[in-house]
Amino acid sequence: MNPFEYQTPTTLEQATALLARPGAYPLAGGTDLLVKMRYRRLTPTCLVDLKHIPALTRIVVDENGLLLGAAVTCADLVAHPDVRQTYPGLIDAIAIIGGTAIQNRATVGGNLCNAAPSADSAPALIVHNAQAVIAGPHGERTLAVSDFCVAPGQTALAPGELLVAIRVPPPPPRSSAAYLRFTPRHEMDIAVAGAAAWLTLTEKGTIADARIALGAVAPTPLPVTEAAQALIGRQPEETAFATAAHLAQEAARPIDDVRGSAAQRRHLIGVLVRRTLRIALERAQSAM
Amino acid sequence: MARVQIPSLLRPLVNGQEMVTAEGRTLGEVIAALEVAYPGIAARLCEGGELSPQLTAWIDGRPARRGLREPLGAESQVQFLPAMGGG
Amino acid sequence: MSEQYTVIGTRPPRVDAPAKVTGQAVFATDVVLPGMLHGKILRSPHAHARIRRLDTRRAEALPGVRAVVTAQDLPAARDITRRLGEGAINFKFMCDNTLASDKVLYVGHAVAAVAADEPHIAEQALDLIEVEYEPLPAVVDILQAIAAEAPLLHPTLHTRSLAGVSERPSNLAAHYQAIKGNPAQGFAQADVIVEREFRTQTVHQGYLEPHASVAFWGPDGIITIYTCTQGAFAVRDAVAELLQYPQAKIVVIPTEVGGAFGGKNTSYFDVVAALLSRQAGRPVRIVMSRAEVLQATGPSSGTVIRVKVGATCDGRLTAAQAELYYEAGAYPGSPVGSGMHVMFAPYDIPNGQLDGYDVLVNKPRISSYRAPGATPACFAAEAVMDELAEKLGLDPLEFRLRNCAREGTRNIDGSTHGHIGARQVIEAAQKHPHYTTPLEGANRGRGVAIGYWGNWGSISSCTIGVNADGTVNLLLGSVDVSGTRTSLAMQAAEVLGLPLDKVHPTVGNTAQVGYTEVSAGSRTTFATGQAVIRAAQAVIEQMRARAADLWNVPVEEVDFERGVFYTGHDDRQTMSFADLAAQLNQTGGPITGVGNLDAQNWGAGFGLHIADVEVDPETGQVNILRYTAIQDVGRAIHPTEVEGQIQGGAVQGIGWALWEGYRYDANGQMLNPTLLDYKMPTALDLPPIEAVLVQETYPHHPFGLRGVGETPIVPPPGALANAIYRATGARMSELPMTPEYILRQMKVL
Amino acid sequence: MEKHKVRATINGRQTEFLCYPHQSLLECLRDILGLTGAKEGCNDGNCGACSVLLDGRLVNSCLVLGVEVDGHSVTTIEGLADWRGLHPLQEAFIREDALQCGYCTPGMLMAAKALLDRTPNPNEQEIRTWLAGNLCRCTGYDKIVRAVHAAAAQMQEENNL
Repeated sequence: MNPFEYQTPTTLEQATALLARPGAYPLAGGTDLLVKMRYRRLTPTCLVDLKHIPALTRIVVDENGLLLGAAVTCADLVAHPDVRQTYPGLIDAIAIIGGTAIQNRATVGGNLCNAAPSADSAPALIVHNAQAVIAGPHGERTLAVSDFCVAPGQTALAPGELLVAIRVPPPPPRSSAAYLRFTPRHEMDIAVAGAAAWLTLTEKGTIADARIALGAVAPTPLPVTEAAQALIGRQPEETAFATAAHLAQEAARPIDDVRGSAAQRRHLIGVLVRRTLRIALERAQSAM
Repeated sequence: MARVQIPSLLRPLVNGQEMVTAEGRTLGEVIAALEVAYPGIAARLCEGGELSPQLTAWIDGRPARRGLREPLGAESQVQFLPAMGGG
Repeated sequence: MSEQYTVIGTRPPRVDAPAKVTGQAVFATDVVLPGMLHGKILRSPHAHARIRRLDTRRAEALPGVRAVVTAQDLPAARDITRRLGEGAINFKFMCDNTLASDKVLYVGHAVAAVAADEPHIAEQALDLIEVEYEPLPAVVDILQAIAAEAPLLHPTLHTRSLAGVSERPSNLAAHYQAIKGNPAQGFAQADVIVEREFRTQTVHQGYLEPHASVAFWGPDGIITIYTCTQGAFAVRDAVAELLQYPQAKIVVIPTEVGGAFGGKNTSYFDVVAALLSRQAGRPVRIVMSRAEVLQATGPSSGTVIRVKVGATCDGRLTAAQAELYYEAGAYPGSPVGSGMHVMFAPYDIPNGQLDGYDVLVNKPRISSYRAPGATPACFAAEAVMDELAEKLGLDPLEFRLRNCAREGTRNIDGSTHGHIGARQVIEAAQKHPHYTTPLEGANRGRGVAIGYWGNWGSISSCTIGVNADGTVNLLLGSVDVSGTRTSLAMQAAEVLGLPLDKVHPTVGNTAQVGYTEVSAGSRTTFATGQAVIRAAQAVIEQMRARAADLWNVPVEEVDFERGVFYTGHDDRQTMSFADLAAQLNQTGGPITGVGNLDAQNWGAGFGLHIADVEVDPETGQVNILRYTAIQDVGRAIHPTEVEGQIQGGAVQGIGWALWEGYRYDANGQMLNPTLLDYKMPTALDLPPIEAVLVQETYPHHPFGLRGVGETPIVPPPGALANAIYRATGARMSELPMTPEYILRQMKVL
Repeated sequence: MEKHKVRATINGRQTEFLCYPHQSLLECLRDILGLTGAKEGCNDGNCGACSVLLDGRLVNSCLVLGVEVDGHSVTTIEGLADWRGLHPLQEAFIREDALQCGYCTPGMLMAAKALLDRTPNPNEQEIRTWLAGNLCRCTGYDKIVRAVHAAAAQMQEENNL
């Protein structure tokens, strides 16, 4: 690994000032960043450790939903009883980012900022209508998580900007979500394909609202609006799910790489969308 | 006389025979005797004065360990198998 | 020797365990010498290229850099092929593989090395070495490599076989052939014939410990090397050959070995570390990264295997034929001979033909991996046997039993089986509750496969020294890669009539103990065990003489049993081992026993594995529900360690079957050189592995044991392929059987 | 580049050391502090051989910078046994023969300790899931899983006395 400078700001202002310097990179859990540096795909001259900034390590669950500091570890989020209770679809995704040791270091913010097409957190956050809270030299702004990743490894963050937190709205009644991915091994693996689904039911049990997002089948995590729209107003049953799964497959733009072929990925999207919809439905119904 | 089983790829050199006999108290002597009867055969079996490292000679059903110096009994059976290694 | 053993067959804690559970065990990467520098190796980014220019001056000028070496620093090697370690190698090729001279032949091929004060300085220095490459077309596919227009790795290398040397140079380094009976006639007699082609990928041993060496070339001319190896003498001999240096002046100290499985028979950079040390005048440590381990050490061959087998309606095999193409990597020497040997070894087949091909490709030179060459051959054979049994309407075990090899059966390759337990493992499987309990449920299937490995004997040395307190030191030439300090100390304790804790085993270095072959081929407990028995017997003989002296009786009158020396005719003439040991220094001085031998008559091993799987019909994911591995082990010296060998070997075979495989692009770049993408199984991917020991005393070892370590890696792909077929209706003909591959075979994709 | 001074509690002892920012916790433990029990197997978080506890939580020390542990506490394999003797997990690994080459063992033990600290009586699935980040190439995991079970049972028994 190439030598670099190490900074530990305690305020957002200090952090954004440091990050505005060329060659400066934010360090949260380090589980992606340090690997990239070791393989010299990244050669920062300065690492800005975010873990000393209180705003970045908070979890707040209240009537406004979930406010998740960008440097909160996956393990801390997964262990949070209120989050587990209210956002099981998010837990699905966050709990499988790496094994135990990775969970204890990796952060949800980092998973998003790494901007891998296969990032497990992204499809789940997208179907939750999550917003990214961004601080920069010119103040704070928010951006839908669905717009956060712009290309493999690239985010919408401008130089000097920093992901501070992720805001997840409170779920309306009779709603829930689920996330599933497919990996060849049972754990310690990267998604060949992933799918998140969100369902809100009417009092009568038909589908009032739906959202679907996919992972690892496009340059960025992919919301598939048409597939979700096709569910609205319908009975939540297999034919509807199959239609949505089919539309999701059509919307996917997978590639061949070492982890899977385009054909396999497209096929898996059909399977995963149907399966996540079933789980989301079961959860939403049990919330009725 | 040792009985030498001729590997299929060598048989053109010995008029297609599968089994030939040759005199010798060691593997080296048997190969030398074969060379007299079937010129060219020694060059296929040996390299640099040793049994080819790609081959293992099996004498009476067991791999030989002394190469060309391996002693043979009066009725020994000789075979040549590809060399093998363990992990 | 007594029939009832007191130590053999027990399950004591392994002697190396306390150091290993406390983090105190010293591996090569843990060795620190005063003033030690850090070495790093510059490796080729190209799969095939000519080195036009190599300039190290800028690296040498970097502050903190103490030494830089290239192929120029190695003496010219002899162009001869000799057996070294586990196989035959041409020294010129070995030299060229250590540091490339005019051409690089695979991505990761070593080109130069530096030693510096700090690892990051060494890394920076590598960047400053200027290499101008002329890229050449590369070939990584085994069949493309032997096509007429393929780029040649070695333009002067011709195909060698017993038919002579080929006219034109070729990537086909060797062709082997064996014919038994009349294959054409055998196939004509068959009622059913199955013919299939199989492909398997390059796989790695996957030991957790990357290769590491610390070398110091002292001012006295002594080269001391601490390294992780399966054989200190193999390393010493390789270094001596490459440097053309006296063997006695090279001391190789084998450290703990963090997994080897055949991959640490070969010396990769011990010489490089030594050369750097000579230049710097200080010790140099080189540790490989994981990417280097995967890309620059010897994996096991990818293969293409064509199989044809015929049988009659009553389930008798009539003929078998196979063509085996094995990757050698960049230099000749694949284990295709072993593949031919094991391919149909479990069966008695009257007619057959085997053709084996050793094929050069732009990949690292193949090294041994646990039963080298056997797993792909067994996979191909067992998938075809399963299909034949099915076509004949026979239970797969019954079919195997009907055609089972026995003592005296002649294999197709010409070898003849000695005392074997093929029948015993099949019968044990038939009776095992795993096989007698029906497997129920959708998408589930059960498969079986029988696998064989020939094992090995060879050269071993050890010394036993007796201490005044009645303890003994057992100095072993065999490196311990699998718990052999324990299994060898147990054999010494049994012979000496001592409890195990009185025997202290140590692995010796090359200056301390006699020449000993690599710990490979499942030979150590068998062969070195016999050296240990000899050494122990030599100790007893000398101690009997001392007792005879003390009692003033002829030595023939002194008996020894269960740790006690005695004469039959006087009750006072009895003395424990410890009591006599205490007298040694007063009765003529120390006693040591030496055991040196070249062990012959080793016993082969058969394993029969039963696998139950469930396959997700939508994703192709395989869940192993239950797994049983049955093996004839002769007598188990330490049954728990034997179980561990079987479980570990089976799981490596399972990894090979389902996940593992090198992936390359067309230019010869490895696409998965990390443990994220070279997928070895985790604890979560596996069920408990039940190891069943079929213990029938093997007649050619004093304690009746066979080698056990390699056989268990052989059957798993066959067993799993057959189970997946039963679960899905799709036949498997490729490894790894990834979810995607399974879906394709199921025609879901 | 300048070295940083790091103050941390290592295996219960207040410790100070100097390191470069680019040195991982694993390098600091092994090369600076002489604690070579944690091993490098992959250096990218995929094998678990470098597992240690950071403030009681399991981490891959190859993916933590030495400078990041300033003010924190680190437990390595060298800190697992105490003056009373081996930890029950260490004893169980010896008794159940849950190791062969021993290279993964320190990491495996630290992972198992983190599990039992949190889940004193895990079932087989929990053990296998928790240990999935720690590769072992020798044992097939069978005896490791048994050893963790056995240690858990022994610790439960001792707690009930």
